[in-house]
Amino acid sequence: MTPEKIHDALNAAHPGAVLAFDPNPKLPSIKVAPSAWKAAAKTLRDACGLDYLVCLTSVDRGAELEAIYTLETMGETRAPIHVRVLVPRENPVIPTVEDVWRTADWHEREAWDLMGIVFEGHHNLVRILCAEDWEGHPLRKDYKSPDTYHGIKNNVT
Amino acid sequence: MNAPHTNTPAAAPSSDVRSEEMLLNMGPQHPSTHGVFRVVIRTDGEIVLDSESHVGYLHRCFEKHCESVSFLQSVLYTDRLDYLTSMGNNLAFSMAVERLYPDLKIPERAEHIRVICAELNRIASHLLAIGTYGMDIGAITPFLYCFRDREKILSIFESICGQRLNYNYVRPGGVAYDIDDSMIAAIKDFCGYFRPKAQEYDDLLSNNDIFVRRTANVGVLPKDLAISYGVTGPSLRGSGLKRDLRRDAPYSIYDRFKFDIPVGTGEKGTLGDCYDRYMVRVREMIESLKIVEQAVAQIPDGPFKSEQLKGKLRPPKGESFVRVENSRGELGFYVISDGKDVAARVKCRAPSFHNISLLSDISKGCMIADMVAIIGSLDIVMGEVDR
Amino acid sequence: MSFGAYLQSIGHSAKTIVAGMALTFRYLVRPKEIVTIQYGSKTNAPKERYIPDRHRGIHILETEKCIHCHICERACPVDCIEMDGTREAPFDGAWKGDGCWISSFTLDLNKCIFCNLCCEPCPKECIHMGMEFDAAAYTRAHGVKNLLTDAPQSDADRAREVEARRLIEAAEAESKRRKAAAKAAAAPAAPAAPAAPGAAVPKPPAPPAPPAAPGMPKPPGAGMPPPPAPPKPAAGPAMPPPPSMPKPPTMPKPPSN
Amino acid sequence: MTTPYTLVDWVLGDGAGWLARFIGAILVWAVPITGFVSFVGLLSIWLERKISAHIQCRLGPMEVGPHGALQTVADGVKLLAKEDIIPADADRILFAFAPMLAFAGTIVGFAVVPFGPGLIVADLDIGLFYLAAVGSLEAIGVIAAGWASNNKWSLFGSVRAATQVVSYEIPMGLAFVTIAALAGTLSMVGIVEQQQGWIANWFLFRNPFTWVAFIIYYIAALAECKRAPFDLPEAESELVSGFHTEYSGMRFAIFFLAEYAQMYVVSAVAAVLFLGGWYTGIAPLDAAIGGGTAGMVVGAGVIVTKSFLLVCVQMWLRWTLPRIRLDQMMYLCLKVLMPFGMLTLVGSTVWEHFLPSPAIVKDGGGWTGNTVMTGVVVAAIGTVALVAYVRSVIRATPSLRAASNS
Repeated sequence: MTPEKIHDALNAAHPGAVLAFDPNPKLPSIKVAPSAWKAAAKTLRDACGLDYLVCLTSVDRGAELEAIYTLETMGETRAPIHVRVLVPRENPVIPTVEDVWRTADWHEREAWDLMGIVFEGHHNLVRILCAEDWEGHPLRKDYKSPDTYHGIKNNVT
Repeated sequence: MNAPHTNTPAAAPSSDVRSEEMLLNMGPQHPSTHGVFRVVIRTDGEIVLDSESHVGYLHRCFEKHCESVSFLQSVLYTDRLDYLTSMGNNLAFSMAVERLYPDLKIPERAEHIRVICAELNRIASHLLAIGTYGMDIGAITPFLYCFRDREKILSIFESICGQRLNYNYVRPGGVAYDIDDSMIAAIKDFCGYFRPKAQEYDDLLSNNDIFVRRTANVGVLPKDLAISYGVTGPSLRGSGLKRDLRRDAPYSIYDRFKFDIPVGTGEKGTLGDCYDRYMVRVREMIESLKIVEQAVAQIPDGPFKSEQLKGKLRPPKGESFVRVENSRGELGFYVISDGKDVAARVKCRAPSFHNISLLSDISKGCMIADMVAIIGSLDIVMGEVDR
Repeated sequence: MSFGAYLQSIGHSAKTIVAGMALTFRYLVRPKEIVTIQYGSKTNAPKERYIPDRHRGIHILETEKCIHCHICERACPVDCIEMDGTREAPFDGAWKGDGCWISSFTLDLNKCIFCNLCCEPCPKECIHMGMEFDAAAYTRAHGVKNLLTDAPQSDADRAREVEARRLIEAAEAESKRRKAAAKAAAAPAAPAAPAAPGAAVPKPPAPPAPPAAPGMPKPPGAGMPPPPAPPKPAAGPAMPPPPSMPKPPTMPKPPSN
Repeated sequence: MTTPYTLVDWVLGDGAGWLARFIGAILVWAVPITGFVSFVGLLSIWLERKISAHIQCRLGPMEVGPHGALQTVADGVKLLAKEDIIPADADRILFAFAPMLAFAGTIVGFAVVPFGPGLIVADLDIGLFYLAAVGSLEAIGVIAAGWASNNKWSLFGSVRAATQVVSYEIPMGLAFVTIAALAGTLSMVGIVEQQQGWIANWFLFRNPFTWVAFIIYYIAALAECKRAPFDLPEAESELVSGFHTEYSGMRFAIFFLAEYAQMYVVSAVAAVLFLGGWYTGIAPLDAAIGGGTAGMVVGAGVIVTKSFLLVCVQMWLRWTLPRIRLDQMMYLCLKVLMPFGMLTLVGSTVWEHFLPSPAIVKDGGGWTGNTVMTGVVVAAIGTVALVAYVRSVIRATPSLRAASNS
């Protein structure tokens, strides 16, 4: 399906879910409201055939945190479509899609670990790359690396 | 972990032979986890009932690094992701940066050099995968034969770019140095040398009955599970799905070469078992060799890096997402630039991260020895999983 | 499983095992297939034969070509290069570059990742990656290479750098004062006095003293022109380095230019 | 007085008291055997290193001594000087005792292994039975080691060792019984004596079933020694190092030595049972050498050479084959080796009944119909093997392959 068709299908199934659409052939993207994302994800997988979650990119956009879901059909390859879900920085909560694409499990843990996006309903939302007792979310732009960690001095300036 | 023989409950029937489950820590330091990877296994004797993977021991903040060093300096951090396929990593990141520029032409010669290096690196990586897989199964000699042949590729790379492992060779806009006739001759020599040697691996591993019995019908990965987990590369093709970005979404100049895409056939057992994944790698080496031979034959003269990218790399504001077919699967980079010489965000879509996440699903009910076989057949590189 | 299949599977196993054993036996009895060499003193192969020209080994600096521009220092992704010196005026114990006087040029091999990014942007092509690859050292302090002496940086080197920093500042101040004076003199008078730093050497360099760097002998810079011997190491009696002087807590940062 | 079969008898004569015999046995046997085990260890480890290296296109040790011959000595010195680490939660007494138990379990096997005519510690009437009995003693040491280490991987290794050694006792015993039925004795010396004369008198060539018995014995012996492809108890890619994961320094070295000593024992037993023991297989040569000291020396050389050749085959197998899985190990034992072992026992005795060999005597035996039949079968197998080898050579050599295809 082309990005336009996916956009139309999504719009038809979930009116109001799609906030914006950018058909740029290099990086086609659809912006979806966080509240509608879970239902939209199921539609994308079942109705649009996007059975392959290529990547989940979390981005710090200042006032908002963004999760970019890159989706594709495994059987046929073309430029993948990117679904953007933006949430406010103060309360970054996105419904989980780990039951839609199983690979989202680890990806959401990574996004929580490094960017601090909370995926509501995730069965095991714990840190995956950083240590369990790490503080803060390193990929946020306002992150300050700690001076010491368990007595190990951080001498990186 | 508790001692194996000190956890007896007080009131236990003394007459019967009792067996209880045991929690076993496999890793982070274990010979067969291919890096610092930990699996907690719940076993009943030798049978694995359940397992849980823990990653992150090799986390080096690659993505954070890229936000503090320039684009050119980021390239060499990509070397360390999948350190067995550094050329492919460099290529993916360079292409992601190049795509930020509106109309950038990469010279023909540079494209050919990139393809040659990426494919040679794929052979080297698969050689290591096959060799270590043999070692996981218990045969040590194939490992050394594979390393013998891999060393030849590394020597070629060393003569091309000066390093044997972290090449930092493919850069945005082209490659770092040109290759000369002696290097092309060395590559041609290797192509002639390698074909007959591939038979040796068959004699020692692929056809060996012990090896077949250890890998066939073990760790069966069904196609739908593979898709749901986003598995790519030889592990996906082992499940019978013919998907290869080099053919399906040709990047660079892959559309000019003729090659086959080997897929698993279930020839010795079930479709998608360890043997299929292993055989896909063995056959892919020959296909890569075909690409190398074609690329070497038609390599044109000309510049080896783009004149458009002189000076400091300062891509225009924008975002790009590029994937390449690396030896372990689809390696993607999502690069966001805000017009500075430092990236605003780089996200690495690492194939091994997807491939290893399904371990607990396909290892239920196997034996501990099979666990090793499954991890080996998924061929993970922890540098890429943990980034 | 039928009896025939059972026998067949045993036969198949035996056949494939024999095939593998035949292969290994061929290697066992053909020593000419051996590919390893005896690395080290007994090897007959000179390094040039198995190390290609482009090998990225431990760095070599052609000091006399260096213009002290700090480009390599900035290109380094891991900040392993540190240099200090001046383009203003010579000072005691300086290594002479191209229009500059260098007091230190160190490369921390503990950090270096041998990426070659320092060599590529060098405008004078004076820093190279050499053929040496053996970077082992007993302490981390010995892992720092002094590119001026081609030896591990010693405590004496560090002491000299601290002293040199003071000398550089003094020399720069002196040079600035002279320039200002020359300008002041030139402004009212005829523009006759050339204000060249070379002409304004306050004191001539001390006579050549034996090299103070006690480190290992200079490795042969295989394939590369060896860096010139230090023209004039530090004047010994002027600033005797304490034999066990600890590393200064902070290295004086070179002036950014 | 008959030929003195034991050196102690030879030295002390028949009339010595039990105490003198006991002390004499220690001096004459225990000390030299320990020395011999060390020699076996040194030589086997060097051989293992060189064979593995050459198979793998490597040089192997080259620095210490000519072609690294003394490398093992250097390693032994290093292991002696290493810190003796006992894990904090280990069972200290058992942990320290386990390597000795394993080593002792191996070295008692040397009691009935002849080193030449008259060179045997004790020519027991039940030598073969004794060997089968003590053959699995080492497993007790291994189990103790795995248990005492308080490490789950070690425990896995030791339990695997127990499974494996106990299971493979049975096919090994069947091979023993096959030979015992042919020889009519359980005495090791008696078995060797029956293979005197031409090579056709070796039990290996007695009838086609003894070939199978030899292969069964050899596979079972590999499993008893825990050598690849049966190295499950120490499977380094699965169990880290199995039962000796926690061992280091000299305790580890003792395990190592025990393994190599056992490799020698099983190979020497194979030489005794199937390959004519200390006889060269050329009747006139044996006759020329005769008995006495010369016979002892040459016989010792012959049997040690045969044993080491078999040890080398063990190494060759190890560096070629992958490791089998636990269930496959049991499958091989229970469903392949045991039926074939029983078949061999029955077949061999039936063959002997209908095609009886001439009574084995010391005057050389002869070429009988039995020998001819065996020769035919052996020649057929050999031809097949040769053809297979030539084909594999052709396939591996590009020029030959091209020639055969065109």
